[in-house]
Amino acid sequence: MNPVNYLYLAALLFAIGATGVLIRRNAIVVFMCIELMLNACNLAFVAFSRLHGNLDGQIIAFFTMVVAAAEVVVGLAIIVSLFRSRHSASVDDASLMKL
Amino acid sequence: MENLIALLVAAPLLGAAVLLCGGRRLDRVGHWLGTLLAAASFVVGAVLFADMLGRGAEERTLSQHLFSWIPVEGFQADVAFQLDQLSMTFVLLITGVGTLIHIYSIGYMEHDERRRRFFGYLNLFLAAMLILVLADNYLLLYVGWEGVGLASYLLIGFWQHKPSAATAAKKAFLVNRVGDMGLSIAIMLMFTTFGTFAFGPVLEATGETSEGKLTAIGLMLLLAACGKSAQVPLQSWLGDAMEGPTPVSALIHAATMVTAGVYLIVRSGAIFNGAPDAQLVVTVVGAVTLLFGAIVGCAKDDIKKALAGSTMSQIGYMILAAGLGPIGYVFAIMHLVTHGFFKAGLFLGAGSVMHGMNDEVDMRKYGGLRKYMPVTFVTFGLGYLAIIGFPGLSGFFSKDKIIEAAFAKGGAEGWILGSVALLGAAITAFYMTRVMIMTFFGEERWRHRATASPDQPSAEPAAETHGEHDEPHPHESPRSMTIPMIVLAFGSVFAGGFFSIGDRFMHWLEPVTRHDHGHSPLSAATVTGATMVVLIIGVALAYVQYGRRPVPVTAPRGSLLTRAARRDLLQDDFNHVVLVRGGEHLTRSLVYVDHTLVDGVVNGTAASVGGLSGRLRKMQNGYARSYAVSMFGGVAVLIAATLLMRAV
Amino acid sequence: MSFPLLTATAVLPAVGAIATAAVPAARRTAAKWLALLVSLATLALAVTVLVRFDPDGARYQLTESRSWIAEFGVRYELGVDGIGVALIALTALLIPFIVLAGWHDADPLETKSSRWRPTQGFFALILAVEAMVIISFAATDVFLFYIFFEAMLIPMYFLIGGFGDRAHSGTDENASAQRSYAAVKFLLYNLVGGLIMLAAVIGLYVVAGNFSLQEITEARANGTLEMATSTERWLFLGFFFAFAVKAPLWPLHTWLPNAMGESTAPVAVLITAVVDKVGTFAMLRFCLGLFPEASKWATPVILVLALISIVYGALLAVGQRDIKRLVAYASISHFGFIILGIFAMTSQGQSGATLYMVNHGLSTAALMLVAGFLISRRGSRLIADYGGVQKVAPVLAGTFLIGGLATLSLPGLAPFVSEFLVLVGAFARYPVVGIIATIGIVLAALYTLVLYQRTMTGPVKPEVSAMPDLRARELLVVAPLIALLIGLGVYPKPLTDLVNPAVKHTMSDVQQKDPKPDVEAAK
Amino acid sequence: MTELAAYTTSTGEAVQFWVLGTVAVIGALCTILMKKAVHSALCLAGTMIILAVFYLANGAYFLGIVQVVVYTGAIMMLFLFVVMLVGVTAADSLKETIKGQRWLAGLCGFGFAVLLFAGIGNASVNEFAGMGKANAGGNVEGLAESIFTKYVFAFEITGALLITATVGAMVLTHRERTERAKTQREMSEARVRSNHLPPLPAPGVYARHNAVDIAGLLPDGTPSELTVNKTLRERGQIRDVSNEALDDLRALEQRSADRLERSPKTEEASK
Repeated sequence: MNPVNYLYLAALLFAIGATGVLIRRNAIVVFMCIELMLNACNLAFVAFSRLHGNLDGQIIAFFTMVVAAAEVVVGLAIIVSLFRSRHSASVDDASLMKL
Repeated sequence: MENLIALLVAAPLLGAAVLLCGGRRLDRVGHWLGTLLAAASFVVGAVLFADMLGRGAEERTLSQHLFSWIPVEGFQADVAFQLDQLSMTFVLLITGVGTLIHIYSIGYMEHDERRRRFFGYLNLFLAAMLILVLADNYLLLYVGWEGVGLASYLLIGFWQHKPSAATAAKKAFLVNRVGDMGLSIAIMLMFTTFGTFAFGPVLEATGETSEGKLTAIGLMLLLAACGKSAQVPLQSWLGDAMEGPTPVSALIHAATMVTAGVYLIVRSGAIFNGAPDAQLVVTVVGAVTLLFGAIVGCAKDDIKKALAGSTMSQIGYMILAAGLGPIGYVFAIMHLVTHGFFKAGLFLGAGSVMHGMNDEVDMRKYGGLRKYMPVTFVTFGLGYLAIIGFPGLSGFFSKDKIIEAAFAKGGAEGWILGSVALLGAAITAFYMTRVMIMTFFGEERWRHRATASPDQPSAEPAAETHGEHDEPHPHESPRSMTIPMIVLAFGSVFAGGFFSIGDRFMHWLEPVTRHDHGHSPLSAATVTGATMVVLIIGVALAYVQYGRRPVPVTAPRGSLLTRAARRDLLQDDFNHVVLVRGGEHLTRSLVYVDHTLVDGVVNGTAASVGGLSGRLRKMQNGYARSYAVSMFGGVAVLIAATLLMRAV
Repeated sequence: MSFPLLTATAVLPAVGAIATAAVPAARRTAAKWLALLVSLATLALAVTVLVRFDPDGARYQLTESRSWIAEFGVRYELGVDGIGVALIALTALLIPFIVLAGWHDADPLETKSSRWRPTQGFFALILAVEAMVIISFAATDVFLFYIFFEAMLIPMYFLIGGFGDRAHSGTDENASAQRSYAAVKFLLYNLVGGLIMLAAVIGLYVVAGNFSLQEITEARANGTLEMATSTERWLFLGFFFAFAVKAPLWPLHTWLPNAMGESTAPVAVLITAVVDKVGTFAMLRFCLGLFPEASKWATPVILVLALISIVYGALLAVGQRDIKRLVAYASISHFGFIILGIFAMTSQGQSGATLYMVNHGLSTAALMLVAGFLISRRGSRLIADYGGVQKVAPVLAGTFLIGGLATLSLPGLAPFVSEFLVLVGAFARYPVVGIIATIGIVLAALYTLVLYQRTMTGPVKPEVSAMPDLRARELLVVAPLIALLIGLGVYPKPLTDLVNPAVKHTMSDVQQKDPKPDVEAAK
Repeated sequence: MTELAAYTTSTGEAVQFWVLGTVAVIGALCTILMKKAVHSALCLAGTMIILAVFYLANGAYFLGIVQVVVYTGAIMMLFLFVVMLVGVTAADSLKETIKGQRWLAGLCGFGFAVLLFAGIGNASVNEFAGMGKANAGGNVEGLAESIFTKYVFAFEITGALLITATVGAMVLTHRERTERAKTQREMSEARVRSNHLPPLPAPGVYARHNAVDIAGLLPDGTPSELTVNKTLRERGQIRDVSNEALDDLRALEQRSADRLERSPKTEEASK
């Protein structure tokens, strides 16, 4: 099997995650989908590092994880405060862009 | 001397200006002023005539250049007059008859509170007509041409409160406009052909251009003549024009204006000589019209309309003659002048009759008037004899000559035209006798008559003023009216003889119009004999028809031809159906098109833009997710683009 | 530099407009008098321009030139040729009559008392329009011209939308609705045209590098400025479209009947006799001057459109029920004649077109103003509501008739001269076109006489039986116009002398020679 | 182990890839399709673990472990925690509210996948260097070396980022105390004034349940809101027990009656 399949898998997961972001209303699930997309990227990075035979890809993936962690912390905090204020975690409720 | 020419025009023009702008304070003297100026113009004309006689045949032409009218690059129109024998003939006719009719109108229009304006219009007409005949180029002639059209419009519609009069006036102007269109196109053709439209250069240069061009110009001129002289197919306005006051009918629609067409053709002789086809068409138009008018004249019960028909037919003679070329020009003008006399006389007579008969115009309600209005009877009678061409009177000479000339054209055409002219003479005799008998002889049908039949609206408003519909009391008209009639009667008796003896008139006009005696297949005597025969036949028929048996007061149904003739041979109906109705439909549909189509396209665009923006607005629904979709889609598109780029 | 006469002529009414607008509400009459005086003073200045202008001198005279927007080489350049002078004179001449005729049109209605001061605004706007029109007639800088060509729309918009004709059928509400519809339509049509022209103006700058009419024309003439054929044609179309909307040429005409029908008679005169002339004038000066080749290229289409305008406008005039709309459609027909004359590319045609601009201004002014007086008396624009006026108000009827005769271009009245010149000019190059155009003469007679017959003749209608005849003020408006119509009809030489040299220049711009008459051609 | 195949992999890895890959995809799909957030979270966790395995298989041992520890261990727990806060049982309807959104989303997702596939295929990467050389000195050491030398700056920044994130989370979730905290005395006074002198009743005391989310019944059989925890009340997650409780009661009495062979009639009779 050609390890490039890992890339295909990553692409697939990424697409699924993106679709999820678009179709789900629950902010938490949306967030999960974002995580999924990040992971897909990580997989791709790892596969790349294997492709190139050096560790940079893995390091990027590592950084990605860290950033993801930070992002999750903040994001969830936002969700919590949002839930507190309007007793719902639906992103559609926040349709304030339309006046 | 030349400087007097302008005076000819200036006098009546001044009169028109003063009378029309003067306001009410001139009401009392207005008619005298108008008549005076007309007379002044006549005097000037007479002086110039005397002077002209004093000079040799060839240097009789005077010309006066007033000012340059429209000076534009390559286009020089001047206000300049030219007085030659032809113009002089007209000047005398116009101012002479004009003056007489001014005098006549003083009495005739006595009861009209707008008499001042009437005289103003009359003067305006004189001025325009003089410009027409004095102009030395076609553009200035066009000015007079339209000027007389205006004057005729104003005078036909003088009693504007009558819708019929207003309509008739409008009709006259419009039909004339169609003719004017021809004249203006002719002028344009001259300009593009000769680079000028002054009589002199154009008529000299006719040799240098193609016959086709000349034919085109000639036909356009003929169109103009048809409009102004009420020739088929543009004759329909003349009958209605009788709505105007009778003096107007006498002056404009019998003696002068309607003959302008003849003047135009004779004046443009050189062009027609170069275009035989055009000449042929002219003769045909003339022949057709002289029959047409005569037939119509036979059927009309309205005395003025009957006379109008006869005018049409007589002008048909003139046009026919003018179409014959140098053979006929002189006789055309001669007949024009004599016709000016007797037809004006007849109209004035008719006016006088109506004046005495509470403005009744229906001849069936006349009869036996000779003992009540003797002067009118005599003058009218002389006019009658003149027009039917009774030997020795004017009509005899002029018409006879035209018939001869028609035969002299030679060939089949000559025969056809000649016999048509003869036939016309017979019919003329018939309908004029009819008019004569119905009016002055027979039982007095105006007695014990109930009321004016509604289908014959009385032609003049006086009917409303003193229109008690009991028995009229026919009486002779006042002096101011009878004198002009007498003068004209003299003219209609002696003019013809005076002109023809020793071919005076021919020699007088020859320098301008040229003349050649064609080779007539028939001797003059034969023609005259034939004319006499048909004349007698016509008179006899009329006598049998109307003299022997009583004339019914209400018109009998009559034969198909009669009924058609009563309706101007259905020519009006044709116009109405085709032109009027069609035009109305056309305009209405165009208005609709303009509103829906031309305007609709624009409004439609606006509406669609508005709708589109509304639809676009809906896309901004404020949901983060839908924005995200578009973002994502955009990214996808970008990737696709890059891939394509790399693929390519 | 000598005294800037042209600037003064344009600035005076502008200042007058501001002053008039500043008159306090109570002093309505003072505002009227002020406006009248300013317009008369402008007329005096215009007459001095006329006197100072030497027809046989340089092509552009009384020139002024100041730098304005140096970055784009936009200059404040004024200068007049014969055509410009004639039209400036016409404008300055008509405005006093318009002011006088509209003396009472802007008086506040008794019913509603609004705090804004319509009267002052009305006259101020008229003066503003005059100023802008004069500038655009005098501008020899394309950009300068464009600005005022467009700016004109603003006061016109308010004049149409703000001061409607009081004589309207139906309620005030739908009347004001129609009025604003007309005003917006006017604005949109002309804006669209103007924007397209703006694109062309910029394009011209890109190609030519400056906006100066004279420089570009000379450069075109002596071949130093080459333009690609397609470029020239696009630019020409850009300019022509704007002018055709303004002029208005079929099928861009539909704004005119609404605008003229809904606005008061004086404003209608302002539209058709003054503002629209800028369009035809600009065709003559800019389209032919800047893009001679493209003009020749587009001529056939334009002639056809002009012919359609002539016949179509006349036919629709026949079909109208509304007096003012009838006059509007008649004007469309006449503009067709003007454009025909311009693009016939013969000196007769172009002189005729220029004379036509002036004469049409006078004749329409006479007819429309008298119609306005008539309408203000009866309070209705519908022809059917009149009849027999001639009996009760002979002077009014007489003047109306003369105006009508001028409209149908009767010989002896000024319009005949121009119309015949246009016809001859067109005929000389395109005989068929000339012949078709003559149909317009007959139709003109038709709609004029029908209008006169239906309104003035016949039995007197009860509604008009008490109609007063023309008052002194109204007579003061009409009489001079009629005098001018007759005067210029009998002796148009001064005008032609003024115009001919300018026309010669234009003809040389487009490198056209008059077709020789056959006889000389044969020799 | 040291020489991960260059351009192709061992059959074992292939099998593993296909099996686990399928599972991972299914997990991802479930993540986005499950009604309840909890289930999504669990599916996601599964997918992540599988990814960890893949990291290992790709020779990223350190990352594999970190994936398990950090993601599945920490982040997902964080998720579950929040889910608890929002409501475990809260199932959000998958009914689309925005018209056409779902189709568009699906289309975009599919198209995107296709594009990525196309891109990867287009790149035609077959030459895999393999991790052999890179991991020669041990994977962790290798990473550590480059992190602390080459990427040290980025590493420090990341630290700063983490700190900021923490502070930010605290700030966001922190609620400002608006009024002074009540003293014990005040509380007791308030309590006396309120009509609940005794402690609030425990949930489900009289019912057969003792779950926290079931309201206890009052003597007359009606449920009392007071017995349920405030958060659950706010979420509206009280299971209304009254009816079934009453049914149970009736059933019980029926059964006891059967056992004691006591019918209502006889009871009547006995009286």
